[in-house]
Amino acid sequence: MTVPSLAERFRADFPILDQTVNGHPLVYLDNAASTQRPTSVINELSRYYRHDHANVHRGLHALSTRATALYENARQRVATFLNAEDPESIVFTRGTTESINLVASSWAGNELKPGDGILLTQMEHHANLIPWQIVARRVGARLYFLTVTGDEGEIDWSQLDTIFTDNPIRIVALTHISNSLGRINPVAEVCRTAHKHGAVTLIDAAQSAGHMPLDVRAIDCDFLAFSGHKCCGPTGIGILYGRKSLLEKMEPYQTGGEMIVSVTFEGAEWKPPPHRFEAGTPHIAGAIGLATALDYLDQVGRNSIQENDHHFGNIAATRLREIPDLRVFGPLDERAGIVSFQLGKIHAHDLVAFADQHGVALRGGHHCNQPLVRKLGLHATARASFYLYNTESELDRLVAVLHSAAKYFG
Amino acid sequence: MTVPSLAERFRADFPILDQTVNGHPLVYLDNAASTQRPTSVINELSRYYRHDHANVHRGLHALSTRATALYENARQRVATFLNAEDPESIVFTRGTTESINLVASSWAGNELKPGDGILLTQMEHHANLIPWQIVARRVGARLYFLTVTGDEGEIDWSQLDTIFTDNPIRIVALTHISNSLGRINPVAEVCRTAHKHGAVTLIDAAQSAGHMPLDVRAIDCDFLAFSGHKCCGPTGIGILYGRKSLLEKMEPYQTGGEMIVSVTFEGAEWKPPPHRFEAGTPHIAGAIGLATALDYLDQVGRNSIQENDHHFGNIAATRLREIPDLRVFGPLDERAGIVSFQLGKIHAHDLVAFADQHGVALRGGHHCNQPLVRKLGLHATARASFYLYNTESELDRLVAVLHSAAKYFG
Amino acid sequence: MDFDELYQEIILDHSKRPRNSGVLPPPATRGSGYNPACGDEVTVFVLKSAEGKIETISFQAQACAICTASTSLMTLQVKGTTQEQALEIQRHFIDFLTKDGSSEGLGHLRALAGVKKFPQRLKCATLGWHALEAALKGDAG
Amino acid sequence: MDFDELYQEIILDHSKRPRNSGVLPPPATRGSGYNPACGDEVTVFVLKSAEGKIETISFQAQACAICTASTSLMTLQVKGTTQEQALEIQRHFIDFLTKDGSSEGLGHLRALAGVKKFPQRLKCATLGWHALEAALKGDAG
Ligand SMILES: Cc1ncc(COP(=O)(O)O)c(C=O)c1O
Ligand SMILES: Cc1ncc(COP(=O)(O)O)c(C=O)c1O
Repeated sequence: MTVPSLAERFRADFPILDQTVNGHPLVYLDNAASTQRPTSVINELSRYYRHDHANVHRGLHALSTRATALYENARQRVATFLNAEDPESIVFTRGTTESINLVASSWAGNELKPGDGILLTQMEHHANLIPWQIVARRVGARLYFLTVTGDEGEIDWSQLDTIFTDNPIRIVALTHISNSLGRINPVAEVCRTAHKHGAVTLIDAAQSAGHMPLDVRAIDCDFLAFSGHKCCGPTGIGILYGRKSLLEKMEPYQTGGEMIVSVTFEGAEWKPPPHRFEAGTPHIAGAIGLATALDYLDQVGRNSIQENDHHFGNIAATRLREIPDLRVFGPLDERAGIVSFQLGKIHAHDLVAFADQHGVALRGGHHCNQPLVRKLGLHATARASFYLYNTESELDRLVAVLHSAAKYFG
Repeated sequence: MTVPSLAERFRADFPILDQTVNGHPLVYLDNAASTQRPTSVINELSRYYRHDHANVHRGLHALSTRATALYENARQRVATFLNAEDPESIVFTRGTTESINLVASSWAGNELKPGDGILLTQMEHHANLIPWQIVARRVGARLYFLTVTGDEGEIDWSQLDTIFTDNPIRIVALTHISNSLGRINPVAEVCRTAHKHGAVTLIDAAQSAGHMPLDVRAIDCDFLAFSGHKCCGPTGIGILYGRKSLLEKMEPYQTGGEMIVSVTFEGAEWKPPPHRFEAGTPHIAGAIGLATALDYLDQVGRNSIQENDHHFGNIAATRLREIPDLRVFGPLDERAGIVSFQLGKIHAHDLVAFADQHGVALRGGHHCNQPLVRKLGLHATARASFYLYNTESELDRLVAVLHSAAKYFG
Repeated sequence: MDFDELYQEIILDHSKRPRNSGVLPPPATRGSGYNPACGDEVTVFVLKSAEGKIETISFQAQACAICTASTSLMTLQVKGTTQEQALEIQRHFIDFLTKDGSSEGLGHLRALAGVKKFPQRLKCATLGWHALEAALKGDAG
Repeated sequence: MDFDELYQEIILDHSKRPRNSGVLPPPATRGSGYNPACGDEVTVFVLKSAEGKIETISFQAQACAICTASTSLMTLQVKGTTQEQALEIQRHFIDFLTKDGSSEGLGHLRALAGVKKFPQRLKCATLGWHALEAALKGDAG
């Protein structure tokens, strides 16, 4: 329980945290929606634009050569971060959402046949649900769901093997960490089972990439997606990791400059991955800023961040449960630093507005998990999510504000 | 000829220009690939990340409310910049390439029937060529091309009406300013003719948005696309303007969070435009930085930038033609600030490398206009492109370096 | 404090004890409003008299305090009016919140003035009113 | 000056007057290399003797000086060697440029050492060599 506080050492790196909101020092507990950025990332963006910017790839002059090297080194940095074998398995996208859309369109859209199965869980973010609904309708495939039960949001993984045996599942796509339940899924085991049955796997790592060590070879997934803005990086940049043998067989997603070998007025021939999937001028500054963010995460230590997350997630869940009439969702232990809850009959909107009035930033709503929240019999929940810079006294302020809210609206 | 130099007043706003390359002061003449950013844009990005960042739309706390207001104000700013009636006709994308892919997929992919015609010119950038090749193949539509003739790259606009009369053209997509020829196309007239025949129009404004006043109501186009990085803005952000009545009928492009009204495990219902087309967390900082860039352009004055471009384009073309054995492409006058050329038998690669050695940044290659460059009987050309911060003495240095190159490789 | 201006006594009261809460069976007409940002949902039921006045009105809400209170107050305000009058009140109320329009004749609805300082809550305050419009123009059901 | 190291006399010479330039008709085999970044294209033609040695070799290039000179020098270097020997020279040359490998036995090809300082020109320097490999393994045509 006495984890050395990361905040003590690293909070000062995040300038945005040093402000007051409605007369109170800001307590930022909306990290699952987007984290904040350390000074090193903000400064690297400025430095890049002040010294090195030019368009990449086609250029032979000094600035373009520098920008290209920074951009391709960022790709290598991401490969190292994920322990991918090869930078060519790293595609830059706008974010998790685009990464999953890319796979749903360029892989599933060409590979799946009528009757084929796509396996998801009931706790997927809309980004890992709607693209599959769309492609399933287009090709005549069928969606299967792993059932999530109870307020704890359990999945019975023991049925997994049978699901594969009984149904023609071709791909399983699931979240590593649930953004509403704070549950951590056994992705390596899922991939092992899936591969045993010849199915392809996609991991939505939006909530895990900035929060724990990630190793695509250990997980042995075929695709993995995450967003820069959820792991200390710039907005507008994200990653698709893809097994090279799969990427090589996939059609392009968007088309235009930079992704072709040769074009005539009649047709075109594609470059190999990853450039095949990066049509047009990419978000160069975003890729470079993301590399700086990954450096920062490794400097803090991803193991330490994970411990810190567990610590805050567990004690927050425990302390919130002690508040009368408060219902906490998600697992009892082994949770990520994400705690969703319902306080009495207070609507999440009112609760979040009240907390904001006291400087505490929470999120309220369906967290892009509408079907799951409905399943819990709710329209919305409130959510507190912690990151490496949050302190125990901030948790105290959350608890205090919830007590006040219960009184105010009670 | 005596245009008051914009560079005198504004060059100091661009910190990147103040550096030496290979021992010479940098002469940046690769603006058609990407412009540089003024300090105000770089600072606004830092300010945003240091003070206001949070995820947009769903949030009720102070930071999220601020970020949402900045993001939606940026949309309004773009609408004003384009004189669009309504911010809801403005979709944020990654850039011109994504904007055109969106229209090719969500408009043409659903609207075009086998045998329908798509009219392009032979001077389109790959971004406005390959997406149409793809969708044409998918739906059985046919591509038509307006022929580009001679080194001057002329298009015979007088045939336009006949092309529409003789062929079932449903959409015409053309560039406003050619990125290789520096030719300015009569887009308002093209839209008038197209609409007379019931066809839809798309303008690729990648090379015009940062260079002249743009008025989507005066042009009366249905779609218009441009990129932030080519008009002083951040990388990774671009715009699709769409006529609202068309956007409203279009299916989403990517799917995920933020673009749905309601989701069940089985299906989803879309939001109205523009959010229907902005799945996932957008490039918030990019949109905000773009708004700052547009403020900057209006502060400089888009009419002044246009005059400055014409001035540099015309005198550069004239002075380059005086160099023995130098072949200039594009119109003789009325040109944008883009000059492509071929010097004797010197390959563009060698020429660009030589210029870089003397601090002059040029581009060499097919400029993503491969079919056009081939039509000129070439594999590659060199290109100098000017912007508001370039000076007459930089043009002198370009001319000098070309003379030296002729000697070196001659 | 702005916040207490938003959540005035009367708002908290109506949100905890909404007036005219419940379902009306056909021939009452119904209309719904939905806020995708948070999943909130309001359904309004309207029964008109022979002279075309709103004789009975009720609503059901899965919504925040602002939305519930605004809808509850709305039912009190429009009861007994004609469709034209009700829509005029709706327009008036929305102008009051969005265009700094006068509050004259809005009665207790003035308590929602705090929303002007919380534009992100505007959707909450007007959701029930859009449901009302749908119900007035809507089918029995 | 680095630049003159890249464009050494011999490079400029071979780029302006490429050796073994031209087309060989079948039964010579051909192979092409293409650089999408700039549209450069090189085609190499190879005719082997009965003993399997490269008897005649030629090339056609639409390419920059570095590429043209590297290909021209390459034709001189591999003429008279067997396929295995030629591919060994290719490997050796690429290692020299990319892995700081030894330049022993590379003869005039050493003149391309400047490419090490201009990694963006590596593709130019090796394009013809990939075309050679394709020609050696390729069909008549
Ligand atoms: C005319 C034209 N269209 C489209 C593009 C593509 O823009 P982007 O790469 O920003 O998507 C460019 C820029 O390269 C261009 O010059
Ligand atoms: C689990 C999960 N998947 C996907 C996403 C979508 O990420 P983005 O909006 O950055 O594309 C999110 C974030 O909202 C998430 O939490």
